Amino acid sequence: MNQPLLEVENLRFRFRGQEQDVVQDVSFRLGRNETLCIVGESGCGKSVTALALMGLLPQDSVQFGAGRIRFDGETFAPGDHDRIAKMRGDRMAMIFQEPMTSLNPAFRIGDQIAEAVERHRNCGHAAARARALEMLGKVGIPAPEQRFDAYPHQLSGGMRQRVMIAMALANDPELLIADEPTTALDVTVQAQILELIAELQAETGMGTIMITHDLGVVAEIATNVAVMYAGQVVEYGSARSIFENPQHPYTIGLMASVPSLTGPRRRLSTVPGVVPAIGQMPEGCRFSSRCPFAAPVCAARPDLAEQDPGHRVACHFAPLEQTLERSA
Amino acid sequence: MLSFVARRIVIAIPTVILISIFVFGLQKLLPGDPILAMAGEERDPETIAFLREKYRMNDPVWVQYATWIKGVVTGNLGISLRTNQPVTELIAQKLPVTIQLALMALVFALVIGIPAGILSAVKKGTITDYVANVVALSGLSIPNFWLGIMLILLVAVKWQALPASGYVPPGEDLWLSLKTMLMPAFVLGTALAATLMRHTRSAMLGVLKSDYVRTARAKGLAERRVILRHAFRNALTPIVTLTALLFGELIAGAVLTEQIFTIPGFGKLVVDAVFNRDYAVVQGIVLVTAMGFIVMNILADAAYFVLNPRLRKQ
Amino acid sequence: MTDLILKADGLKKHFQVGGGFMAETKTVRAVDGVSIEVRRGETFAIVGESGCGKSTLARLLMRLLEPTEGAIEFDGRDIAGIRGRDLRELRRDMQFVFQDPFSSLNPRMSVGKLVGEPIETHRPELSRTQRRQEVARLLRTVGLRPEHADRYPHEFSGGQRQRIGIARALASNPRLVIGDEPVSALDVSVQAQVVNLLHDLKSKLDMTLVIIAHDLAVIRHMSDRVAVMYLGQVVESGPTDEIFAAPRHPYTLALLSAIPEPVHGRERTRIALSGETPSPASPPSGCRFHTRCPFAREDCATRVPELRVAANETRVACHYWEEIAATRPKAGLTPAAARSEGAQRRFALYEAATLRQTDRPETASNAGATT
Amino acid sequence: ADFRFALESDPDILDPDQSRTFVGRIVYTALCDKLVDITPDLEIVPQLATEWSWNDEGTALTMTLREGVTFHDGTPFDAEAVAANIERSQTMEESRRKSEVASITGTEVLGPHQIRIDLAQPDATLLAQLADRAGMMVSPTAAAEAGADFGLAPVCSGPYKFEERVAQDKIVLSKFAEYWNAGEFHFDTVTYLPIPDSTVRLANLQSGDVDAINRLAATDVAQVRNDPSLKVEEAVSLGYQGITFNIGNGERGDNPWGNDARLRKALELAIDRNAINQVVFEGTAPAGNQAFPPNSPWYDTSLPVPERDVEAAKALLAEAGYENGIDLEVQAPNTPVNLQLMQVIQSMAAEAGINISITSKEFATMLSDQTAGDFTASQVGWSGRVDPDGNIHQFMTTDAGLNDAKYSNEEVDRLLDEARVTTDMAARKESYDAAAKILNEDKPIIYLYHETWIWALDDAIEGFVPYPDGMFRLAGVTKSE
Amino acid sequence: MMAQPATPATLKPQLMTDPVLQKRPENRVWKKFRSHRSAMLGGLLVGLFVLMAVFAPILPIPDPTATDWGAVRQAPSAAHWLGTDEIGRDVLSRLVWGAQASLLAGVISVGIAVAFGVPMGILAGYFGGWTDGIISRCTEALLAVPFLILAIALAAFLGPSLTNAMIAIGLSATPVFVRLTRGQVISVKAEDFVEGAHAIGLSTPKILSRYIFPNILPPVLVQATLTIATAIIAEASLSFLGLGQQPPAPSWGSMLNTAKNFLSQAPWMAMWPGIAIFLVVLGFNLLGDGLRDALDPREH
Ligand SMILES: Nc1ncnc2c1ncn2[C@@H]1O[C@H](COP(=O)(O)OP(=O)(O)OP(=O)(O)O)[C@@H](O)[C@H]1O
Ligand SMILES: Nc1ncnc2c1ncn2[C@@H]1O[C@H](COP(=O)(O)OP(=O)(O)OP(=O)(O)O)[C@@H](O)[C@H]1O
Ligand SMILES: [Mg+2]
Ligand SMILES: [Mg+2]
Ligand code: NI
Repeated sequence: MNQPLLEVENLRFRFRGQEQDVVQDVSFRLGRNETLCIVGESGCGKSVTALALMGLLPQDSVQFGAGRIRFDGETFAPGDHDRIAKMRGDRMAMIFQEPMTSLNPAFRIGDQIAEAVERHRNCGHAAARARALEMLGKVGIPAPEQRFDAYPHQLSGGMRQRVMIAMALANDPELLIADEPTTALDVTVQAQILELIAELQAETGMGTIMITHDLGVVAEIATNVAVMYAGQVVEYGSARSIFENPQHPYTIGLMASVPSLTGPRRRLSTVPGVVPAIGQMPEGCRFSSRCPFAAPVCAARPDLAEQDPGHRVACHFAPLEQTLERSA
Repeated sequence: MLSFVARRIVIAIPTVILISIFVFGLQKLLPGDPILAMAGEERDPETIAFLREKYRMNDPVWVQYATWIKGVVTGNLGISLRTNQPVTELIAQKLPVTIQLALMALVFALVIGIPAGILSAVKKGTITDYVANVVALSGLSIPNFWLGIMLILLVAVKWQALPASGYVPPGEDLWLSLKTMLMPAFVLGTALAATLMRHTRSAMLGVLKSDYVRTARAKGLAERRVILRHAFRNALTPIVTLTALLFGELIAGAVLTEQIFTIPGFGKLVVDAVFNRDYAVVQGIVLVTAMGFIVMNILADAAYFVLNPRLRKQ
Repeated sequence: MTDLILKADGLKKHFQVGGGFMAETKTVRAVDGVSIEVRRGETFAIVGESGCGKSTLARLLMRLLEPTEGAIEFDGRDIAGIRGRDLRELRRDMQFVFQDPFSSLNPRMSVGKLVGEPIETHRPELSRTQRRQEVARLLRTVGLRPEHADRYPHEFSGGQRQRIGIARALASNPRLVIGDEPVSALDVSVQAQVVNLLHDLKSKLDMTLVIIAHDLAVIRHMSDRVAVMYLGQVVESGPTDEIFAAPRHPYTLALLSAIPEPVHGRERTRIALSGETPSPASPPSGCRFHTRCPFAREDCATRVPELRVAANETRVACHYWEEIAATRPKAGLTPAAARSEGAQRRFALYEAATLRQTDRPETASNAGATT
Repeated sequence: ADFRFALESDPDILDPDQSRTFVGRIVYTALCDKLVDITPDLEIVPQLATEWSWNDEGTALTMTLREGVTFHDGTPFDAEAVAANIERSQTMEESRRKSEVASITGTEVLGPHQIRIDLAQPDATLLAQLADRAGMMVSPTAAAEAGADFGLAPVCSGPYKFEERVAQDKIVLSKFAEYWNAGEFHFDTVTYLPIPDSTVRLANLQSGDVDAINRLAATDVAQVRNDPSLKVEEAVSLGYQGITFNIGNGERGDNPWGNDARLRKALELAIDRNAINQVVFEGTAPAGNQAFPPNSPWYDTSLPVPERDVEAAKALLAEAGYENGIDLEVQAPNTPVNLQLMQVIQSMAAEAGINISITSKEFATMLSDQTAGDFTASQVGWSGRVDPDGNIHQFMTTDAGLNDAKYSNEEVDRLLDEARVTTDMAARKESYDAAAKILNEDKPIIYLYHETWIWALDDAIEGFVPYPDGMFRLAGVTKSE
Repeated sequence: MMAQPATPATLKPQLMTDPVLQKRPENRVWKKFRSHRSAMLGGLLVGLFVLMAVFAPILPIPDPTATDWGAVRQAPSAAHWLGTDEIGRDVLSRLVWGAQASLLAGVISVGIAVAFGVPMGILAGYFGGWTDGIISRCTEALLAVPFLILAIALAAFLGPSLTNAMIAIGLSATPVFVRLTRGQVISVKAEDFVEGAHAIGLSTPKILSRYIFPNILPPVLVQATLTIATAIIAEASLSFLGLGQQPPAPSWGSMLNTAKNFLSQAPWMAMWPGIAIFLVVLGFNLLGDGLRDALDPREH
């Protein structure tokens, strides 16, 4: 398939009252049946990017810049919430980070799923219910008939996350955005959920954007990876090339921070410092305030330039080892 | 369920006893002698002595209390010093009146307070929000009597649209009964609506920030449905608790409203009884009010359980 | 004096839940007969599935909860039943780091007050100025700056908040610190900072650490010995290296096999667990894991396995671990595929550069925090 | 047709022998006939007794009773019934009428419709008492049956019989067809509605919910007069309003105000009664300085209402040793009108150097404080009685029941006692005038004004005659459609 | 970035360079409060009335008790801006002088209710069990007793004065605060940071005062600002029972109460005190909202 499912070009926006963009010129593309993983430090703008795609940012407190979203051939302005809302829950769906609080505690889970079906399929209540039951079965909830009438508090975290997935996938969306769907869960449950998403993806051919900070998860499921730092995509490429040939100092720092399960135990290397607040971001390369290789040239913003085919990096020094050794 | 109610009632017994002792004691401390008020203009000493004896005013307080309690247990609350009517009869007469007033007022309070609260929460910081707040607060600071008399002068006297005051039992003429009660209920309701509105607003503000509201939006639901079904449903729990708390204000407000609109309800009964030092009546009313509080609390708890599935059986 | 600093014996905590409007009360057996021993100066880890009772156990050890049954000895002294002043005294020697850096700090207190509070309580002899100096020293110790004392928790990032929590725990000069998932809420780069910090503090201040986590890589990195819990009970315990190299209990096996590794394209054999964790209110009979165990046999449903010695210091609560180990290829982890050669050089450069940078402690956290 | 009449408060028990409220008496005018009645000029006229005569000593009153009268329960009205009624008033333990009929020593039934009432000594007030609650005849059968609970369902012989009562809501009476004078009463039912707030009471009249209201506020008179659909009727009351001083009631009686009549006089001189009438009562409440209103035959014209004289008041204060002013605490009932009145007086007195502080008290507290002597001065009133004795004897004689000032003067005692037993009108007037002069000097009370009963009626109501006793008599009242 | 107030740069040079330190905690609350538009409006309103109450004696207005028989119940005019009352006193000057009694009645009685109710609620909510039982039962008892009885009894025992009226009003408003606080404490005490305080070994009084109290404040603040209205109006009914401001001293409540009888002849008598009460209540509510936001370090 030539035409990608989703193309995001230069998405940028800021919250009202702030002097700098929270998300700056974010671009990526996603094909059907592909999984794009977005990684990056906490607060770097992963979730707001996802929310912007879904048109779920509070309309009155966000200012959108230029930029375009093209979904299945149709082009949208990012602030066009009304048009996006028409597809929300139907053609694009989202799973949130917090399974514990994302379900309405006052309603039965089955009804919460059926509600979404009824809304978008113009079908009767009975049909919606049947679809909800089917979805509950699909996401591996045992005895869905019984669980249909359960309230969220009666389910464990893993089950709740499955309900969220069932709800998101009930209308066979073409695009699924999953915002850290397994962070709150332990490894065994996490494994189950990832497998489930992969299965469903294989079945329907939807495109998936997965936000996570667990590089292990990324390695397992990603087709492409976008590494974000402070609202910018600093590195973008296929999962393979990102893991085998990371270029950006931040990506390297991130990967180096992961404790290893094998080999000798060494002191973990870190990315020193913290992300500056919006409004205090350095001009140019936003990572420069923490980058061990920062140089005066970093005051100019580096392009997200293609390093290898399909692998783009926003760093003046890429490839790092060659540039540094040359200058040394 | 039954055991729950039973338990609540057992807890309620000491409360009622405490309240009755408290009120009994308090009455004894009140200035003013009921017998003197009863003796009439001539104040014949013989009559006074007789009445004191008849109403056992010469017994020690605790004996009086014991006598009273004995009566209560057998369903006898004594007789009114003023009209000789049995207190139970008076209460049976007045209670439905005040209940009707309170219920209708509650309807007004809910119908005004909750939508206003929702609206101002949803439109926080906008003109709508300010207007809703100003209206609510004026409802709170306009005294009942002023609003009441103004309404009477306008609606009853000028437009002749509703009766000026009084009471018609619903059994007699339901439509007229509702019509007569409309103004008082509105007056009583507005003050409550203000409180309700402010609390609804803050509950809604909290709920609107929650994750599940975002989920509802992500499902592509219409905004109306998101707010009314998903958000409001969850804000309801604190509102219900508050409504139970408002019961006290309702009773206090009913006293004033009944005075203005000359409604022969509990409030008027208690005011007259207090001013006449008609202790048996006061005591009876307090007893019933206390039970009212307890019932309200039980109802609120029950509603709480109904509204909040988390508290139901696992 | 023994070399044991903390010892729990047959610890149980049962919660009564329900009993509301229509429900009858039920007993949740959150911790159901746990015995552990923590040695002076070591790092002891507790792992297990969500809801298996790790936090409850930690709270019991801290005496934030009173045990239903069982004994706890701290430094040879029984602390299971102490209350009031004795309990407050105990808090000086034993401290706690909470899982959630967002909810465990009072949002209305400044960092200075938060950190100063334990000093005020346990070292009342210090004057105001001395206290302020002490707060400054602690903040510096955890990589924050003294000026941060005037700010409020919400103005810090998760990692910084976790540091505040740690500074607070260190303020009374404790000998034992219990961390309830102290790094789970953090992203990897911040997690690394905190893990390093704890490690440094431990050696510098001569402390014992008890760490709860569900990230096994972190556990492996930090701990000397580990206990694996399932449904309120310890199913396996022993030296960390030994357990990671040769897991014996089927649950440990499943756990280790589920770890996703940050290496692309690796094929693995996962031991998938079916079904849900049973409710601790009605745990399965016999071996509690039998409902989900891929190796379960009939008598597992009836016979309760004892925690028995498997090798050296390792203990396992499974009837059939020997057979399972025999039939399975060693579940140890194979080394990862190598990064490209250029990437390896980049990593080396990066490490060298950051090491230079962290030599200057001031810069560790200099940039302004998010607000 | 139904006649709806709004009262200012709910009557107490509806038993003529037990009741004590003013509004209760209004209900009785329709419910219970009395032996005798009064005219608007306070003449005693027949009601159930058609004729009466005194013996020469004035110790026996022989009455001829109306024939063909029955009580609402069918019990015939006769001499036996009168005897039973007098006995009930005298002996029932709950009776509040004892002092009113205390002079009666016995009765003698002379025939089915003739009875003699015997007295130990002459009692000039007796007939007037029989024109009020003491003379109301209740059915002896019903009374015997109900005992003290008679008031829950009273049975009398008036033009209307008791139908139902909802406490604080309404009292409904319906026409008694066998009434001896039924033709004069034109309504099928009469409903009394207690509406305490005067504005609301008026609003009910304006909206047509009631036909007439009692006690229109003076400030509303002008408005009602301007309303073509309403009308106002007035009558100066028999009672008075004033400020009573604690002369000798307990410790607090021993104070400058209680001890020195000059101070009390000074206060009186500082007050401008006519201004009060204008400011507070819109000219409806005539000024007064005696127990009887100036239009009463008992009023002593030689003691006219004094003019305000601040200088004289100051002089009197100085004479009493308070040239720099003096404080006075006055308690007043907590009604708006009373407080308004007291504030006006407060401001008047201030000009003379009398610094009044007002304590408003609710009625029951005030009553007991007053009885107990826990006051310096008290703003009180009296609704008034037909016989002059009722306005003065029980307030001014030593040990009298309502003498809260504990004022005591042998000469006054003698004069007032004498007036009681004198049947000669001129001789009585002499006694009262003499007493009035002494009281004017001693001033245990400063009489201020006489209230006027004000009724507002729907324009359709015809034939109402205002009486100074404040009752609303329904005889001859009609409603044009 | 706005220009900072000029701190001598030589004194602590590093302070100027560090953005962290440019926020002084002392003025943080005040600064946030100041930037809160509606809170400032509220503060302004309340401040205006407070000034009015304080400076009543020196304002160029007539004596509030001076009567004028010739000018009874006159409509607003040049001589009497807000008209005159039922005995010819200037309504404007009574309004100004009445501010004192009414503000005191509102603020102090709510203060009393908060001062009793909140600690009681904290104890009941925090300790539960018997403490809760006793406090809750007493609260219910107090709620069931008619306000009138309480007021008359207090009037008799404490004697008639404005202070005692405030006590009576405060006492009768207490139960609501007890309940509100109790409910709030029950949820706050389950928060992690309270457990954290235990873990540190803090004593109970410190936990109550530093951890529980500041976190239950917002709803209490809302309720308190709402109760002020009720209290101001309640003062009037008490003055009629002999408690509270005694005539001729003015208070808004008693002005309203008197005006009740002249609603059709002199509507302005009720209008002005009504407006004054509304503005004060509005002011306090806005102030309360602002204060709540300002005291919460998380709010912007
Ligand atoms: N409604 C909002 N108003 C103002 N700032 C906001 C708002 N929502 C998010 N932000 C800010 O935008 C930035 C990006 O937030 P975002 O939630 O996207 O981070 P994230 O990458 O998802 O982090 P995490 O891994 O912690 O979920 C943060 O600095 C956050 O404080
Ligand atoms: N106060 C309590 N009352 C009732 N049940 C409780 C209570 N605290 C914990 N539990 C229950 O005890 C069990 C163990 O809980 P605990 O918090 O110790 O698990 P955990 O291992 O820390 O899980 P996680 O990894 O999710 O933090 C859970 O089922 C929990 O629901
Ligand atoms: Mg996020
Ligand atoms: Mg836990
Ligand atoms: Ni900020």
